[in-house]
Amino acid sequence: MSDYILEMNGISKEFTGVKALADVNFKVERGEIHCLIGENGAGKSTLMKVLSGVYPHGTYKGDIVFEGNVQQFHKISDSVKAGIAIIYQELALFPDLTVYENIYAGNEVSRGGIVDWNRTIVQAKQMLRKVKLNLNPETPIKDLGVGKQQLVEIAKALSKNVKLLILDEPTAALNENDSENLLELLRELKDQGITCIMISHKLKEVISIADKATVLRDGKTICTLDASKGELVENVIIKSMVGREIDDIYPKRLRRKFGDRILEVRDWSAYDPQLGRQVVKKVDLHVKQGEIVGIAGLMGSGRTELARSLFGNPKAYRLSGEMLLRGVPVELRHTSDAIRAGIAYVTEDRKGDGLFLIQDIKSNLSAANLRDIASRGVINDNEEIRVANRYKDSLNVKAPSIEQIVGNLSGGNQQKVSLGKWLFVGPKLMILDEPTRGIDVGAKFEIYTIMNKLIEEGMSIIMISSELGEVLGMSDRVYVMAEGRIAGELPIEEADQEKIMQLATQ
Amino acid sequence: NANGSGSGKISVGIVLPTKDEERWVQDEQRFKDAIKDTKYKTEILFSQGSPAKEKENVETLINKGIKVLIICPPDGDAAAAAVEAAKKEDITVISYDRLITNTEAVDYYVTFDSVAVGEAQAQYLVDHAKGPGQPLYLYAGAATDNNAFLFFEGAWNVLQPKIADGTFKIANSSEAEALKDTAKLSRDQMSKIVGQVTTSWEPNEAKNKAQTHLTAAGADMKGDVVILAPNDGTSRAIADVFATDSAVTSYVISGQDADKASIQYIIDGDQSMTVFKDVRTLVNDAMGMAVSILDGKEPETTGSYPNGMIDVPAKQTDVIVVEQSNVKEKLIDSGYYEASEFTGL
Amino acid sequence: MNLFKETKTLVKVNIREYGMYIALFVIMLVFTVMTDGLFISSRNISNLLDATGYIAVLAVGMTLVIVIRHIDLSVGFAAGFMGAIAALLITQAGIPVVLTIPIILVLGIVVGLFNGVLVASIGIPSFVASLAGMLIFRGALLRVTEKTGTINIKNEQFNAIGNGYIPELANVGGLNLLSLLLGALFIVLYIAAEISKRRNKLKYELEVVSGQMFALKLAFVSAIIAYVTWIIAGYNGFSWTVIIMLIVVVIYHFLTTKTVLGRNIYAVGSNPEAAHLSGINVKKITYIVFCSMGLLSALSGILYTSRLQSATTTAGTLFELDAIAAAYVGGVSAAGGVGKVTGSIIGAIVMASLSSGMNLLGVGISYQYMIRGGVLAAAVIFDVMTRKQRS
Amino acid sequence: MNLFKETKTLVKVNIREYGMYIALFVIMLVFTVMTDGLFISSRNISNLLDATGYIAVLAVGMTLVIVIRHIDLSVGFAAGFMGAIAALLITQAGIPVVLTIPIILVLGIVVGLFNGVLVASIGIPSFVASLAGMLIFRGALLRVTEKTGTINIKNEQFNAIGNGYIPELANVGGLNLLSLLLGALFIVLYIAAEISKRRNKLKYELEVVSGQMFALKLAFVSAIIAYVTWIIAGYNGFSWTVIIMLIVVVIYHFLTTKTVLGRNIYAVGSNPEAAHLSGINVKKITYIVFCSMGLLSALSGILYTSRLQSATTTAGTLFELDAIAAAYVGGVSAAGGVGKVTGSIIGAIVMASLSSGMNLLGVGISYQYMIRGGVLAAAVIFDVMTRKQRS
Ligand SMILES: Nc1ncnc2c1ncn2[C@@H]1O[C@H](COP(=O)(O)OP(=O)(O)OP(=O)(O)O)[C@@H](O)[C@H]1O
Ligand SMILES: Nc1ncnc2c1ncn2[C@@H]1O[C@H](COP(=O)(O)OP(=O)(O)OP(=O)(O)O)[C@@H](O)[C@H]1O
Ligand SMILES: [Mg+2]
Ligand SMILES: [Mg+2]
Repeated sequence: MSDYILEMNGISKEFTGVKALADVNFKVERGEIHCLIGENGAGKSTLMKVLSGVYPHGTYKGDIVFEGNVQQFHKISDSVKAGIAIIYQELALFPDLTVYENIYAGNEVSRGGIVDWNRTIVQAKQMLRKVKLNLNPETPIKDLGVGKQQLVEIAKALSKNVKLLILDEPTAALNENDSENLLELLRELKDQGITCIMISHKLKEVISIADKATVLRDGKTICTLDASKGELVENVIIKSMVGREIDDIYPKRLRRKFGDRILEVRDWSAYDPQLGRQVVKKVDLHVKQGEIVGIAGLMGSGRTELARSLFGNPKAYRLSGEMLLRGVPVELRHTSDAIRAGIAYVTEDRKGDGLFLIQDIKSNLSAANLRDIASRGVINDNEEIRVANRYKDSLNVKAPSIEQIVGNLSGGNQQKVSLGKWLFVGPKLMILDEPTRGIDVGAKFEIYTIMNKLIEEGMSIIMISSELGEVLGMSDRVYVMAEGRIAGELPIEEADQEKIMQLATQ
Repeated sequence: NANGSGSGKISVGIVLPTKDEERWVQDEQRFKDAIKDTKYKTEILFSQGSPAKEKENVETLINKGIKVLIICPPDGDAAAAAVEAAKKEDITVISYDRLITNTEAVDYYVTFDSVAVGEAQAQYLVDHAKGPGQPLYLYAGAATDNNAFLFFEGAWNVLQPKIADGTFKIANSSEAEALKDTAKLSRDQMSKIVGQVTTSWEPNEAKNKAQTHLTAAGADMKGDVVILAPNDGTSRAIADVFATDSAVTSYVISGQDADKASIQYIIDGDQSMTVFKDVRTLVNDAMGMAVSILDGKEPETTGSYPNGMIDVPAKQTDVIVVEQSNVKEKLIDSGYYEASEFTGL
Repeated sequence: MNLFKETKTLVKVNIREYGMYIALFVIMLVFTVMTDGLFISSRNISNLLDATGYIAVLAVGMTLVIVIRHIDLSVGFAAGFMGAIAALLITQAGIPVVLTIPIILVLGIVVGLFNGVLVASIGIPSFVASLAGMLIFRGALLRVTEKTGTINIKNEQFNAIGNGYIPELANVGGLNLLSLLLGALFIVLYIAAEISKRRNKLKYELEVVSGQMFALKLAFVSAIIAYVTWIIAGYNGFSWTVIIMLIVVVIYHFLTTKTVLGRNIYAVGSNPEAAHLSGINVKKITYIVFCSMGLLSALSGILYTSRLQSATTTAGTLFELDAIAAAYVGGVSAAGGVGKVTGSIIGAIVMASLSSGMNLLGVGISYQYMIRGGVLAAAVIFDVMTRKQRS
Repeated sequence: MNLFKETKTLVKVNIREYGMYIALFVIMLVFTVMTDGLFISSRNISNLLDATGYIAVLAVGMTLVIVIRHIDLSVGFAAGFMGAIAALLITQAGIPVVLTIPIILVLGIVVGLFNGVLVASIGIPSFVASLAGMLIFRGALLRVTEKTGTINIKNEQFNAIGNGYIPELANVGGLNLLSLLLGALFIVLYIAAEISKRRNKLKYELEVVSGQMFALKLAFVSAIIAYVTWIIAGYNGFSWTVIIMLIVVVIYHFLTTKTVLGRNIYAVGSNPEAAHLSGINVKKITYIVFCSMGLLSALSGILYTSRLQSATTTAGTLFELDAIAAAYVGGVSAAGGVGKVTGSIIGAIVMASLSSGMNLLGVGISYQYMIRGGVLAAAVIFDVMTRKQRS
């Protein structure tokens, strides 16, 4: 008989108007790594929030049995007391506070309400050692990259005497290398007897680490796949996730003929005044018309900074170097210059700096190119509606109307709106920064299809991605970045995972 | 800036209530003029309506070694703490224009009696009454200002009998109407009326209130009216409103302070009167007293005022009622203002 | 009944927007009943609107400032200061009114520019920057008025801005003809605009309300405009203050809803980072909004000075809080990106109605403060509640 | 030289923190020179500190409010209102002082609770909620004082809070003995605490400054405490106001730096979402901070009322802006999560020094406003600049 550490029976949870979970059953055995998978909006995060007490007892239906006892968590600290720690999809860190303060925030090392700072620091050092993070615990969190922040989060979870560790898409923002480290860490924790639930969209990862995987779709449990029974294979997973088979997730492109160099950059350097160091160093690269250029690299290798410095330098990076558009030297001082020059940049952080969440689809789609639907500064409302409907239809944005608030859309549809906004600008070159981060398989396929269509229409694309499969599947040529430099350039025929990783870790 | 600035020893410290009202800017000027003729150094500070700032000012002056403090408080009750601090240092305290109450720490009082100001305003209205049954509009200063209550008290003393006998009928205050047979109002009763007809010493507020009151008034409350306005700033604003109402055939309106702006109004016939407090007399009295004290002489007084604790020896100056007929004589000929500052004299 | 159902859903969906109008209506109704109709009399409404002018103008500017997630506490004394400068120019420098007004408006823009530098370029939080500005302008106002005290203005032209009315042309049964004509013009323009809007929507096959509902709405709004016009025409007609207020609202309403600039302002308010990456110059927008605030402060100063026919040493005290309160009562959101200028005007009128109504009733000053505070709180609670419900 | 280098890096790293102390030092030096030493005289410093008391106490509370990204505009009139209630209890209800003070402090907490409900439970932006509170308390203050006008307090005990000094015990060469002893006690406690802190750190093998540097720091701070004590002992010794101020600062400093509660407050300020997900009860923290603000408003009201020996009808006007200015000058960040209570006290003293110094120099009131505005702006510009540089 199996020993279940956790049983969630008949869980239902409704948000005003949305049934996020409908009678979900979910069981986790002691000491296993159990993956939770499913499309965007399937209810994975919600289920975990129910478990951790973010949604307190009484706001959902059903039972939670943890370690044999029926639990009623009224607040987050209740679940922590029971031994459940969760790392949320949106990191819960305090940018202004130091690493050690972060690790013990809400769980202070104290006696009688008084904090013992020295012990805090010493224990924090131990925790950091556990997650193999070698840094000064007095560093403010905001000075760390996302990967290290993720590890700090795990250290924070470990500091709570955890029995069940839940990670909600821990590797979404990580590159392969860091992801692999993290997975290795999870295996070690498993050996120490910690049970683990992990949510992920990266199927490779799931296959490599999971003992079992439960699939959710539309708020319902579809099935639980068992690795020991050989059920954890890609096409089975995909089939149960989307309800149909996808033979090749990277759709084939018809034409591979490139024109002239549309963009060329020489000796390009950028300095981030906020970080106080150089983030892009003497980069040379070019993009031809009709080409998808992939940029691979480890997290923090400076790809985003490179992209942003190309895109009119929005964070006021000081820089040097030369940029040629169609052979003509240009200097872009503001994002608006870049847009006018035919460059578009789709940011990696949709919610943070990509979309106007409180505005409707229509206003988001037109925001970057109002001048095209305005005459003498006055907007033509009808023209705007026409344009918005066009992009909503052509990109297949699932929403009742263009007057829907963007904040209420699912991740994939938000990304489509984000793309649509830039397509409307009519760019010659699109820079896509992690275009499919946190998006489910179905939506990914759609985005790739759109990319191919754009290329066929004569556009060029720079695609920054941490998913090697994507880079290999979509690019015509690959640059690999390491520590702000271009470590190498590979034609797609020569590129494979090993070569890229080798260059990236130079 | 103030005379005698810098850090040398100052003999006489002067603290005035606020620079936000023209009246006190005049006083500052007159003090500066008076200082020129003495061998003593003085300094003037403003309290900006705050008793706390006033106390800081007094402490500053004590630090600078003053022997005599001439002080006009924004709030006569709240100034006790400040003057007691001065008294501890054996500084002679002269309460200027407004009496500091409920403390033993006041030595002398130089005054235009605030209650007398209200009485003078009301008396003018009574003298120009076209009664019986003439509409009377009441306005008061800020409900937060003790002095507003003193002025109103004086006015009520004179007006009440005339309201009771039917010469005037109150047009804009239900509370006053209800209390019309009470000769001596308690503070509480007064606060009810003042709360209704307060201008907060703000011309704009006065204007809003006046407009509202004229809207509310029936035809029987118009025609020839008299208006009690607490000071010149509000008086002008109220007069502007009454002047534009065609149903008001004539109005008599009071005022106070002899602001330049109001003198022009009086010359033009837009405001009826103002209570002129010849600051020079007051300043001279105060400075004279200070000099006597510094010279070791006993200053001259004309009477005494009870302040709730003690009887304060006082020198009183009469207020002067200025109207169109005597404006030249009282203000120009006496050299208080230059004729060139006005038109149509 | 179908129409009834439609009305119900319309009200439900738009409760936040309608709430303010309903509140204004209820307040007016209550005061009208309690004062035996005095409140709704031509004269009172006319006076009330005039008394709102200088705050309403500030509230319009403040709306945009709050929309882009800033605040400006300096507007009160800035208005007072610029009003005093206007008075000085007219009385002492002898500069004609037609020249003075543009000079002061330009000065207002310069003042706004100064705030813009602090907030957009140096990056100081606007709350503190404008708190410093408030102190500085207060000092400056005192400085320019301390020599003379209150500065009287005898200029008829200038004083008409705050006290005069548009010419009558003719008097029709006690009503001001020109005002009636203006009201009629408004109605015609309104109906024409609505019909064209609807026709367009239909062309694009967007959802519209039913024909019946549409007719009802047109009739209802037209009736309200007609009624207000009739009331105002019954006293002296439209005052110049009201005309200025209307012009400001129309311009700003147009600016915020129909132009690229307006869209960019709301984009910056709802997500500054995303706005920047969309090619919007956030700094420039911030400058523009603060300059517009400066301009409207100047206008407010002119209105106030003209209304009192004099510049006083305390002019501008607490205007900023009145303007901010009006904006919040009018439905602006502190989180940025949400708020309409028309709402803020209604907010200003709500607050002015409260004062006026309570003055008519002879409510004591201490209760007046408390009631105004309570209404402000109630308005924002309502706003927060309905927003929670909707989203 | 090694020590010199260490000092240089220390100053460089901590420039933001030291900046304020340096500014205070410079301001004091300038005024001392300009007033021929009058500024730094025992008496002036003593008076200055007393005059700061009621604002400093508010600034401490405001610091925490701003740290958790809120603001409280109601504190001024709330303080005035509670001061008036205190006066009424003492003079009219005849309740003894020892009872009145706790009653008022509890009332303060209730007031804070009320704000907490609006902000934390209903979710109104604190700016608007407290603006409404400001109007309500203003009305309430008027309501309770309008019957009597200013309420004089003749109670010696009560008045000593704002005007009295700690007993002298003996006078040693013109100096107040007890005050000297207190000063010596502070120094001993300070040195003991620092040494134990260092020893502990060494025990855990944490980084510490060099021994030389440590000795230098101890000597320097002790010298400053000694000097201040000496100055204060030269007049009447420590006033009760200063003692209360010190107690409040010590408690709040301890609370914010050493306790779980304090850490949770800063966590909420730094990222409310993350705090919630870390199991911190954000609502509870918000309630606690607003209650603490209410409590300190009550204390401020008591200090003010006692200082004036009377409750006035306008007590509390603009206190909130003074307190907010002090907090910002003291280095609080509007973005939340950053700010120390010690900084805010220094900020309050800086602003009070400005007033006092300019009064001594006889600077006109209009210039005083402008200079205070300028200093506020300069302080925040400095803060923003150094933060940009560091991060
Ligand atoms: N606070 C909320 N209010 C309303 N609806 C919500 C809320 N949180 C989640 N939902 C809805 O509930 C459903 C499930 O969301 P959930 O975040 O659990 O999905 P998920 O499986 O974690 O997706 P993803 O892979 O994109 O993270 C979605 O339709 C989502 O829009
Ligand atoms: N918000 C931040 N605070 C501090 N450092 C940061 C921040 N964002 C990025 N960095 C640092 O800047 C450098 C470049 O980061 P960047 O995000 O450009 O890398 P990237 O290759 O795009 O990685 P990613 O896959 O995370 O997007 C790294 O050293 C990273 O740690
Ligand atoms: Mg999720
Ligand atoms: Mg990146």
